[in-house]
Amino acid sequence: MTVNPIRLRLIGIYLSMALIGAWVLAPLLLVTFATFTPPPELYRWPKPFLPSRFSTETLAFFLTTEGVLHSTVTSLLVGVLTIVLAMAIGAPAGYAMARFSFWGKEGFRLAILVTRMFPVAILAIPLAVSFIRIGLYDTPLGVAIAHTALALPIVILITTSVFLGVPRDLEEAAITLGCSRFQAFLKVVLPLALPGLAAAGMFTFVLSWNEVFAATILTVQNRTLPALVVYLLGLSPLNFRFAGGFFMVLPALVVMFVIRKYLTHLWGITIR
Amino acid sequence: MTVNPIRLRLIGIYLSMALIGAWVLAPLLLVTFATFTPPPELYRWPKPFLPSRFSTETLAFFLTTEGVLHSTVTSLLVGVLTIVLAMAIGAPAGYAMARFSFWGKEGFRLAILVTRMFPVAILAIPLAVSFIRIGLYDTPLGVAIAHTALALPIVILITTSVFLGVPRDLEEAAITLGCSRFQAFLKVVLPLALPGLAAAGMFTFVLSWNEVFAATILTVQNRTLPALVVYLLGLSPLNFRFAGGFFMVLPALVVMFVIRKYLTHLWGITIR
Amino acid sequence: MAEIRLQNVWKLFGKTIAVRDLTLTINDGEFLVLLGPSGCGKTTTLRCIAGLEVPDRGRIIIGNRDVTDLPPARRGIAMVFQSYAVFPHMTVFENIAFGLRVRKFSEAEIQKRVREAAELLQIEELLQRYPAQLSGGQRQRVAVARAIVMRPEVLLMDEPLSNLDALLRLHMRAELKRLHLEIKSTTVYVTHDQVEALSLGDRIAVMKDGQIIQCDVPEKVYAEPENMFVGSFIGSPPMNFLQGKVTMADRAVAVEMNGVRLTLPPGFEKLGERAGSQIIVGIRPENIEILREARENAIPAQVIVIEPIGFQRLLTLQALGATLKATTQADVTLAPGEQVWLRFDLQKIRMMDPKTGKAIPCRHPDG
Amino acid sequence: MAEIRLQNVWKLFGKTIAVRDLTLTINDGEFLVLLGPSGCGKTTTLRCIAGLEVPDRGRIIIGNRDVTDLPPARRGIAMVFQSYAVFPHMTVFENIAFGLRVRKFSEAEIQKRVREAAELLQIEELLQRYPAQLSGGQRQRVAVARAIVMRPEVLLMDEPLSNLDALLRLHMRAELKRLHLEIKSTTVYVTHDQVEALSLGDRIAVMKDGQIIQCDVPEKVYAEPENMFVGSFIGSPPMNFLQGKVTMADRAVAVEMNGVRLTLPPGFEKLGERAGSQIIVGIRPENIEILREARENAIPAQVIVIEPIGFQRLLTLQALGATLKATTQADVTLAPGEQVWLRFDLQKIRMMDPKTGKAIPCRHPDG
Repeated sequence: MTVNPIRLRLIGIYLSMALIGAWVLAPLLLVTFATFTPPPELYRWPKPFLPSRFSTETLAFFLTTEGVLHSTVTSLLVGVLTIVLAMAIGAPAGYAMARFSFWGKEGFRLAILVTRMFPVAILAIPLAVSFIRIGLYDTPLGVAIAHTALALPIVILITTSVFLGVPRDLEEAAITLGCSRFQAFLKVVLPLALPGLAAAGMFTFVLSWNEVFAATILTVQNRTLPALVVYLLGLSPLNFRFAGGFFMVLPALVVMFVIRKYLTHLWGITIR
Repeated sequence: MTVNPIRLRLIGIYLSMALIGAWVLAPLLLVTFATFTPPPELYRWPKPFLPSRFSTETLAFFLTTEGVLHSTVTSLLVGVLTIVLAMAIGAPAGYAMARFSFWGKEGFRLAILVTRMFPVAILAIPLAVSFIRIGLYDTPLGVAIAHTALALPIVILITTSVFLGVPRDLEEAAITLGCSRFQAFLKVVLPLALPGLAAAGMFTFVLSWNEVFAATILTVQNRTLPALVVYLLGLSPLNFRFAGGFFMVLPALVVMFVIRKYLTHLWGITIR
Repeated sequence: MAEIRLQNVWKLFGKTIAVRDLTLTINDGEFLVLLGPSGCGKTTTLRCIAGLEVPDRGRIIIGNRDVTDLPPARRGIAMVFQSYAVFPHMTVFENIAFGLRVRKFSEAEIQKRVREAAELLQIEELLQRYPAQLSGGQRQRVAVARAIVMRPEVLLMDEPLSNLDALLRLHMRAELKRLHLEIKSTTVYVTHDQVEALSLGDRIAVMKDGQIIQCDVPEKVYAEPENMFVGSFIGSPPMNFLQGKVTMADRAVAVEMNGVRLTLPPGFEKLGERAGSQIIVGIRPENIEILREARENAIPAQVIVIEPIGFQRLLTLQALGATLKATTQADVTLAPGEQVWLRFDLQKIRMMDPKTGKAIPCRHPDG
Repeated sequence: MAEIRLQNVWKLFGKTIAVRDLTLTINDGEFLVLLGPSGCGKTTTLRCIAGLEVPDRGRIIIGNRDVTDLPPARRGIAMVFQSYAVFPHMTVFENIAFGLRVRKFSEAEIQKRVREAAELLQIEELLQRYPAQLSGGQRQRVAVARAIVMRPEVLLMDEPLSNLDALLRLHMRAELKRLHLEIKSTTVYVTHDQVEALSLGDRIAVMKDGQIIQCDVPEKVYAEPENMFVGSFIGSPPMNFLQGKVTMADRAVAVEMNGVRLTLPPGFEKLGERAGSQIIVGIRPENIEILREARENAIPAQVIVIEPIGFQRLLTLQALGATLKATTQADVTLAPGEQVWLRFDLQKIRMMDPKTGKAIPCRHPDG
């Protein structure tokens, strides 16, 4: 028998997967390894790929740097506020998009999608000006509002699909069985939408945690962690940068682990 | 007859739409109005919402600032390179994801989705280090490579769904009618996927055009436009900032207008 | 008392008229089937009765109460959905008990009623399972149990069998019919499947374009369709329709079709009034007899296709310049291309007006 | 020459066995139907013949050429897909011409062949339209035209009618049968609809779990199912199955069912060998006669449900501790709950082994 063309195809697929994987994951591995490399080794040339021993010196140095703990707390606070704001506005909007048909729905969809294309940088500038005026400048709430604006399109997108994933029939069945619309939502829609909504919330948190630009522009004293890291970037030694990078990736990794069951759900929603 | 509850619901929906629209679109309008406001008016207090007359002074000032034209060209170049790279890698990957089943596909999906959660800032740092070593630092290609890494997950996501949108049956029908797999792709799949692929390409361009962080870190002389704007931000007068912001939003607006027909397609794909 | 009355009900979606001035009375305890092709407004009509849609005009009265502006919860209805709509996050027991709990029945009453309903649908041993562990047919039973446990005055069913496979559908059809004899709720049943409608309905309301074309007992709807649409929608294969012209010869009424004259038996005298005008003759495939040789009043035809379908054969014939379907027993041996003669059972033909498509009353009621 | 031979074909998807050691010869010019429930491997078998799937083991021979390792393009096949798979970005003409263009036919030949095929399927006036402007039935015709324009030795069809509505399905079924008489390609047709299979097939191969259970002409498959699965899958309503025990009384073979003795006519002597063992009696609903009073060899039964379906009635009966279905003419008047007696047409009953479910050869071939 000749060489199986399907085998050949599979080999091709795996090779390309490896390449693409490397393309997107290599920097992550580099940062992780560098973080746990003893500092002197980092400056050696050529730098060994794997550290000679596992060291937390770099991480410890980073964590004890002045301002890091404060900005971590700020970042957490901003993240939580962003989740609250984004879900409070985004989830009802998603529900409306999923359930009701109304004039201008298509246009609204377009507007939402399009705003995702605008540069953060630009939106942040007028915000800063307004925030100074109304006293939200340099506060966690101010940053959270900016982050909510950034996250809202994707939150509406995800919650729309989460609610679309709960068949309308179930809601109507509850209503014919004696529920009001609100009861039907509480007893049937919410329990079924919860995992998806939780995933959306986590996604929002990670987005906020990692957002650098708006956070940099809108804060001076109360910097979020990434803003601080970027601010200190030019001033600090190489090991600080790597540890900072690792520390910032950490929540994404944790969240990914927690919601890995729903990530496919997110994807499934996104492309079905 | 009592007040129609459906009417009431509609009013609620429109009110919230207006609110959300304001939330995401207000900064855009602010920037646009400010750009066409005569400079002196910008510093007046309280600033009128609408400019007293339509003025291009601010925009002219921006365009004649040193470096702006050069960095615009650089941005365009980077954007085109990013499209080429991202489509060259992402489209085949999307095709494979849409058509073939292979071991590890789910894991690959997860990996792609997860990388979207990592902060750009962090990925840019090790890249800068490597680029200096291999001579890609401060070149458009270097920035394009970074932008490709950023765009790849979303490009794979979109192209996967674009190819999923072309029924497998059509390809198989072409094959049973005498085509090779490659002929079937050229004659049937590609013509049908083209609008979606074009939309993905435009999306990639806008993403690259607006990306600030990696561009700032990876360039010194050959800054892209947003990198330049951000660099000059602290040093420049208010009207420069607004004009810069407007200029950067422009391509997104143009692209949105061009592919508006396919944006719903993108959305449709994304949430169906 | 749970008679349902729809009075001049209109329902529009945007510019599409889903239900057009529909008036219908469904008797207490009756099993009424709304039958029609997709998009004919049958489901919208059902949803208006349920209260899931509010009609734009017209009133809906259930058991002497005007419910037009009442929410579903206050209409005394229960509904079975096409998708079953069982709640995936609840056990079968909790699914069935859902409506009772919302209405705050006592725990003892809930236990009693759920078990009764489960027994009636033979799902007692599934009560602790989750829907994901059930087959399609079992989910269907849960959906029905969840509706009847409410002891509704009105039971609404929206194509409840359409997601089941052929064998199960046949089985559940008989089950639903038996169930209706036991619970006696006024039932409105929506389907696009004419066999289901014929089998289940006390009466069938055939719908098209948001209107009811004919509403009668199954036998009448089948044998005496009000117009060509009903004749061609009901029956598989549907009624054959042939172009002809009414003629009078020797005081007997006849129809001339493509040069062949068919003399009508006594009883068709009234048709004589239309002598000279065009007419359409409708005849069901089982009322055509296949003959091997020419006879009086038999129509020459050619066999085109022979399809054995179980104990019968379905013939496609070319006759009178048209294509006809006829059914015969499987033991008749025929070959494609063969010349045969057709004898129509003239007691069972149906005359239609070619312009309006409506049936022409041309025989004495006892004819 | 385009006989198709499948020799010990296996196809696995992961750990699921889709086709299990399947051997089948399809004669030149034959219309063979692969019939079975979803997931029985019928579509996979078709796709193996097409070359869209490569079997894991076994050979596929088309007209004496071993095509197992050849791509679809070199197998001399054409296929009609369930979804029709017409190319939306091409006109009907270009769709039909697609295969000819790929094979580099001359423009004149393309024009000629496309028009011929379009004529055969009565879509000449649609040639310049795009698929989006066509109805489902028209798209279906385009798909068939696109296949037959290739004049394939083998025509493969994967549930081509399943997306059409009932009326159109009935019509296209006869069309496909007529078409096959004209083009005479060896045809393999996949369906899950038993009526379609009975109607279309020269032979029907009934599949289950990746294997062929029975392959025979429609009349045989219907009247003499090889096992209980075939009997219950084919026919609507399906064959009834009753538990019984073989007994000998006065040298006559009888079956005792739930205390009622059914004496078998001459011809069943061979069954006597099994005296004392359990047996299953299969009888089709149309072979049960309903009697108003007790007679010899008639079985007492109670009417449970009566469903009028056109010119027939379908009865659900309780008899011998089991539920039976029987069909009668519509003019018999019966009421639910009524006591009746059933007389089986004993020439048409079928004996099955309760353990294996397989038919027992118990009569002389001429019995």
